Amino acid sequence: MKLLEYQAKRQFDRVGIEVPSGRLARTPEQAAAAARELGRVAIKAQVPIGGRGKAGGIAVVDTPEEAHREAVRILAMEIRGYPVRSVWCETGLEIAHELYLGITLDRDRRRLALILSAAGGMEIEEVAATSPERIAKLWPDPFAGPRPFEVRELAFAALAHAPALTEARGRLASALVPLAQTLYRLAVELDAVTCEINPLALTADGRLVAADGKLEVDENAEYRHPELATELALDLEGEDGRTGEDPYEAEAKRRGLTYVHLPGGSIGCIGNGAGLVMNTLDLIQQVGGRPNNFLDIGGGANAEKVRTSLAMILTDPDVRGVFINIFGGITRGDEVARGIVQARDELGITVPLVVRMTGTNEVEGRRILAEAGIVPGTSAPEAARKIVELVGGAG
Amino acid sequence: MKLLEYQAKRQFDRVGIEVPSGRLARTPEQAAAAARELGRVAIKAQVPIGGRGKAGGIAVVDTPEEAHREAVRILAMEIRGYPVRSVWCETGLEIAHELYLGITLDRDRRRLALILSAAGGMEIEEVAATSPERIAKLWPDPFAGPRPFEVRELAFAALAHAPALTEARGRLASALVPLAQTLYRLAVELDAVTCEINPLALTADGRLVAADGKLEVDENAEYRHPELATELALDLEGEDGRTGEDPYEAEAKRRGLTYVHLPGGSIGCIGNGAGLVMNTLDLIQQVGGRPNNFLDIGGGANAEKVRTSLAMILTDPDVRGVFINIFGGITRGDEVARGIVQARDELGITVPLVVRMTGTNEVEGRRILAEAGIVPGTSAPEAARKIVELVGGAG
Amino acid sequence: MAILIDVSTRVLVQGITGREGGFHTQQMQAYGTQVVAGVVPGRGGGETLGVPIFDTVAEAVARTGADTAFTIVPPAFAADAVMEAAAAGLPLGICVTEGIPVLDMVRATAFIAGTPMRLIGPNCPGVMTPGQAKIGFIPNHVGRPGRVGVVARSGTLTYEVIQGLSESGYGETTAVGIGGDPVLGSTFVDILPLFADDPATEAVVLVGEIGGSDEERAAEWIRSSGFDRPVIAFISGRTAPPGKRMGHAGAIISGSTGSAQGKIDALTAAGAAVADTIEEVVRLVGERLAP
Amino acid sequence: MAILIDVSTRVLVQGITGREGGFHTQQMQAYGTQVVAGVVPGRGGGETLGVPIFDTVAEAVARTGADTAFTIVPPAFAADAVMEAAAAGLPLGICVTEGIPVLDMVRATAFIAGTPMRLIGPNCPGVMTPGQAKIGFIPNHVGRPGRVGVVARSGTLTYEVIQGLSESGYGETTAVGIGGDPVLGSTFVDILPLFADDPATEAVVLVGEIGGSDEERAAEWIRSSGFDRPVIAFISGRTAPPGKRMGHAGAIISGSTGSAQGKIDALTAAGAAVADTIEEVVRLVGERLAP
Repeated sequence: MKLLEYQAKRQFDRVGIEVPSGRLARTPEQAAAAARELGRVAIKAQVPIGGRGKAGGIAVVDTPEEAHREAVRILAMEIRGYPVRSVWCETGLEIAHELYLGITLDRDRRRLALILSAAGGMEIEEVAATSPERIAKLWPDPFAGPRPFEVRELAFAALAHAPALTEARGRLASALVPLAQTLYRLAVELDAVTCEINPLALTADGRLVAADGKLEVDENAEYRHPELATELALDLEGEDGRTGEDPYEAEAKRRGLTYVHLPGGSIGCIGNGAGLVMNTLDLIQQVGGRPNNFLDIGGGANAEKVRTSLAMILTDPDVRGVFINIFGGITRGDEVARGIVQARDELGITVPLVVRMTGTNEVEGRRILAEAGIVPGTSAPEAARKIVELVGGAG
Repeated sequence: MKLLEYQAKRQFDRVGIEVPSGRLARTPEQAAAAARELGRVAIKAQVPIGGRGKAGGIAVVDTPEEAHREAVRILAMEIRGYPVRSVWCETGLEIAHELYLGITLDRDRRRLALILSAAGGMEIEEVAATSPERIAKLWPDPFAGPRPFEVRELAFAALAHAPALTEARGRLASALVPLAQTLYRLAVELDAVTCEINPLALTADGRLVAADGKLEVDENAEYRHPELATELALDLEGEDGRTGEDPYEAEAKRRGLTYVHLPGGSIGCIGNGAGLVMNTLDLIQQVGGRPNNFLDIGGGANAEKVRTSLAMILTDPDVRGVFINIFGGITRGDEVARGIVQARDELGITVPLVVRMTGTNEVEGRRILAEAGIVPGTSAPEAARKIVELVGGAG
Repeated sequence: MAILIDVSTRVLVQGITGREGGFHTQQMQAYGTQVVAGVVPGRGGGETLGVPIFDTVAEAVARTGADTAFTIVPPAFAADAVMEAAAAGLPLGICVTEGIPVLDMVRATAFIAGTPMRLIGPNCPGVMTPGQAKIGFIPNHVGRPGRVGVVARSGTLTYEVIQGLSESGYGETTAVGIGGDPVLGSTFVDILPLFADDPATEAVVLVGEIGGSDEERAAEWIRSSGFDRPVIAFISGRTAPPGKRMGHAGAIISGSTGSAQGKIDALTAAGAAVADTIEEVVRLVGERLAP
Repeated sequence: MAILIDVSTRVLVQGITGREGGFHTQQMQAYGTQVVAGVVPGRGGGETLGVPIFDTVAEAVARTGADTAFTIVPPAFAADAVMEAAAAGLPLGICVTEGIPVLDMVRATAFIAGTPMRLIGPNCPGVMTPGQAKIGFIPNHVGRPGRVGVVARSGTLTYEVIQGLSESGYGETTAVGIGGDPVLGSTFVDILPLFADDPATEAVVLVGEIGGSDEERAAEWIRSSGFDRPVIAFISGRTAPPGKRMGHAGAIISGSTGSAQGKIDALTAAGAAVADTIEEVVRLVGERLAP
């Protein structure tokens, strides 16, 4: 779950990380009012995706009239598929230097990594690739968090590559200690897998200010942060309910399904387990078919979930056949079979259904399917060939 | 720094630990109003010391009139030297069982210990001495705090000795997990060296409620909790400024000195370092003198602190001579000597001063004293004999 | 021979009275796995499926000599259950729970690093040593005692590979589903050395998928350790669109190390044979096994 | 011979530019202690008292080969400084800071338990090996190379004992002030074994005080280890009123283990000679040393 910039900044502000003054505007009038209050501001499109600056989603304005005009323009935009629902109107900063401070999950180390660089801004990834020594990293103890001396070591390592900051490094290191500790505590509190300040602005008068913010919350931990999910949903869905996501994926999310749409494909795909479904897609492609989607019913799905999944897939009229690939482990074949038969009968499915079923309770599952006139296979590659035969190849 | 019961309960309430409803009353009228609002209440004297129940400092009342009458009585009390400044008026609980839950510093393990017993109430210390198996202990990781499974293990161990709670043990263990974690977090947040709920009441309807509370904050960490110190000072000092402490000690605290009064003694004692001062007291006693106080100027004291210390000691007219015992390490002899001479001259001290001075900068220090007519010794036992000779022995 | 579990393994089930816990305990019992204890706080002293229940893992271990924890409890409680099993001194834990918050696993893996436990999972199908024992979800009928070690991230592909190897007659020594989460108790590089120490394992099938760098690190280990048995690898998710989340939290393409091609290249360079399909996996195994 | 520090010890001072840090660095230099580095964040590259300053301990160690940290920084920063020195791999730290919050020391001692560091202090006078080196506050002129080991909680009583032993001609191998706080890096039982391993130490003086159970544990160690040299003990605070706080946070009488008499009894039972005065300490040492 990726928060919007203004939501991330609201979190920063709550825990005491300085952010520029700003107002959220959902209408041009609100943007004009913000400019009236704050003076010169940047009008920034609020979309959960990068590259909005290049796309024209940011404008700096001097007057309320300009603010109104630019807000009209930006609020009408759609950036990489996301309609702009709101703009963040923010005062500018006198920036002396741009740093980078971020926290992200490091799978290999099984810890959060705290990353600091004196080379902040847009090119941080390039810096990381070409001058890795300019990126200082720390993997704090998961229980203690970053200790002051660890942050100082990180700071002196990062600042060693910024001659302009040599004089100020002691003061900066001292200021970075509470900032990094606070950011880390925030990441842990919110179950963030990414929590980033870039640029972290060193202002002309020596303050450290979060000029931009990214916060992504672990989806497995959303249940611990219902307020964030609610807030984000309000912001992403306008009055028209458009979220900027693929409409099929938005619908699937509403139905609680793990679904990825592959527009233009003709074969609907259902399986139990992400690896199996990914492999199902690969198999279809290998024999010349075009999958329409990825749908993982997960482990232990019941008949109802199978029914819902089939109904979901068939909302895309491009789907001309469905491949259901089940290797039961925690999932039980009989449950799946019941769901398939129910769905076919209740939804009046007429496109071909090819079922591959093996694993837990497969005997009972295959009996249920056979009695309903659906002949299941046991080999996935064979079943893939069969569905492609029935639907026709790519194109 | 020991908080009063109501202050501890206010902290419990703030972090979500249930406490009985109550109101603080500094006047009988307020106590009557509390009884009007809450109905049957206990009127409990707020003093930073145990044994108030036996001393008559708690009364249960049914009506506002009774509340008024009992508050008049209790607010006039002095319990073990502490005048009662306020009463806590609290609704009763239907208690099914009394447990004990406490946190305290364990020096040997270098950790906080979390202690749980199903034998809560007044006799917990006796239980600990006679049936230690009924007291379950846990030393949580200082960074992670108590983990749920650790608290469950603690709970099952403690509840194994309470047959009446066998049926409820699963539910109780579940409820104790967040309670113990919250209490531990509170102790860490407040730098508490003792944080205790006794009794922890299991009510007839199955809730766990903190029926009494003790909270003692590490004095070295008071600077991190100025609001607590301020609050406590307000509560201990009434309008007459009486704190219930020894008046000399209260005065010394105001002057920022580490001072313990030993009423009736005739020899004032000053030294640098707690061990040295304790030994000074022992030396005086061994040769038949009676020390009047313990005053540790600490490490690195300057002349001003020495002057303040001498002035403090002489506020007790019983002091008929002063023994100043300095073995300079971080403390410098010249600084101490200057302070002694200044104090004598400015305060017009006439009682005998015996100084023993050795250690860091002793040459310069002894020169300053000698020039001012004070002849310092270098042996502590000899100096002790000399001051006792000058002042006269015990009695 | 086998790795991790065998006929002597004594299993303790955390969550034995849950719907899934009960079902899979029965499946394990049917397979012949020794299930010696269940742990359900507050229900100690009871019994289910012929298995005694205890309030705590420590007590269960003391009373039954259990040596392996099978953790099948809801995600909010799973990390704590794993830590309890580790604190009780169990040398092996297998956690199948899906959906555990990743920072819970960060803390749990840090905790168990200070204990004797080796953790498999979470979000994994478990472990099977055909003919001896299985712990987890792997369907009872797919395995067959044999010559090939299997280590896989995806649960269902683990089943596919086992079935393929069994039907072709090669069979498995032990099959290990390590799980698909970003933070795992054991990754390929933790399991491969166990196969290296098992003389009965004549070849190893490694089933990876997009995301993370576990496959690259496995390739590096194969190369640097001089692992002397054939490795046949399979990487799923090759047609996955970049940046799309594919259900497994870990299966997100991130940088060059996460891509299917990067993994295939790394494994190939380390001398592994990389197959395009499960059928090809089985064929390549057959070509490499001694006749 | 000596324990902990000797003529080869290379000291790094944390807080060298502070008022006290500077003064005591000069005292140590005057005594002949090798002070090789100072650490003051943000002032790396500078120099004071002829000693180079670094931003971090890690850098100071890498550049100067320092092997011992002397920590003399304000209480709010002291625990962190100690951890920094421990993380940098230093085998010995001596922290004299008084007034550190006790939970800071709980965390710091837990942290250094996972590092090579042995910590002396905090709130201690430091360590002196007469004629070789001293770190901390012990006055330069009191020590004299000799035959007796000293370990003491109180700072000033450490000085008294050293002076007494020196003036009587016995002298010291090493004197260690372990400090008076409730949570200490090293207690008597951590230091006594070092004297046991030092052939030059012919007797040990142990100076305890009321509060805590360190003296009782020392008695237990003396008894159970078969320590073969005479121990002369002194316990201060015998006239202290119970329950009164005596300045040292640790010196609060709490239960029977904390009382002066309990400590005296335990030490006597373990075979130690317990003196009533410092003068008697010296006399008892003399009686027990070989002529």
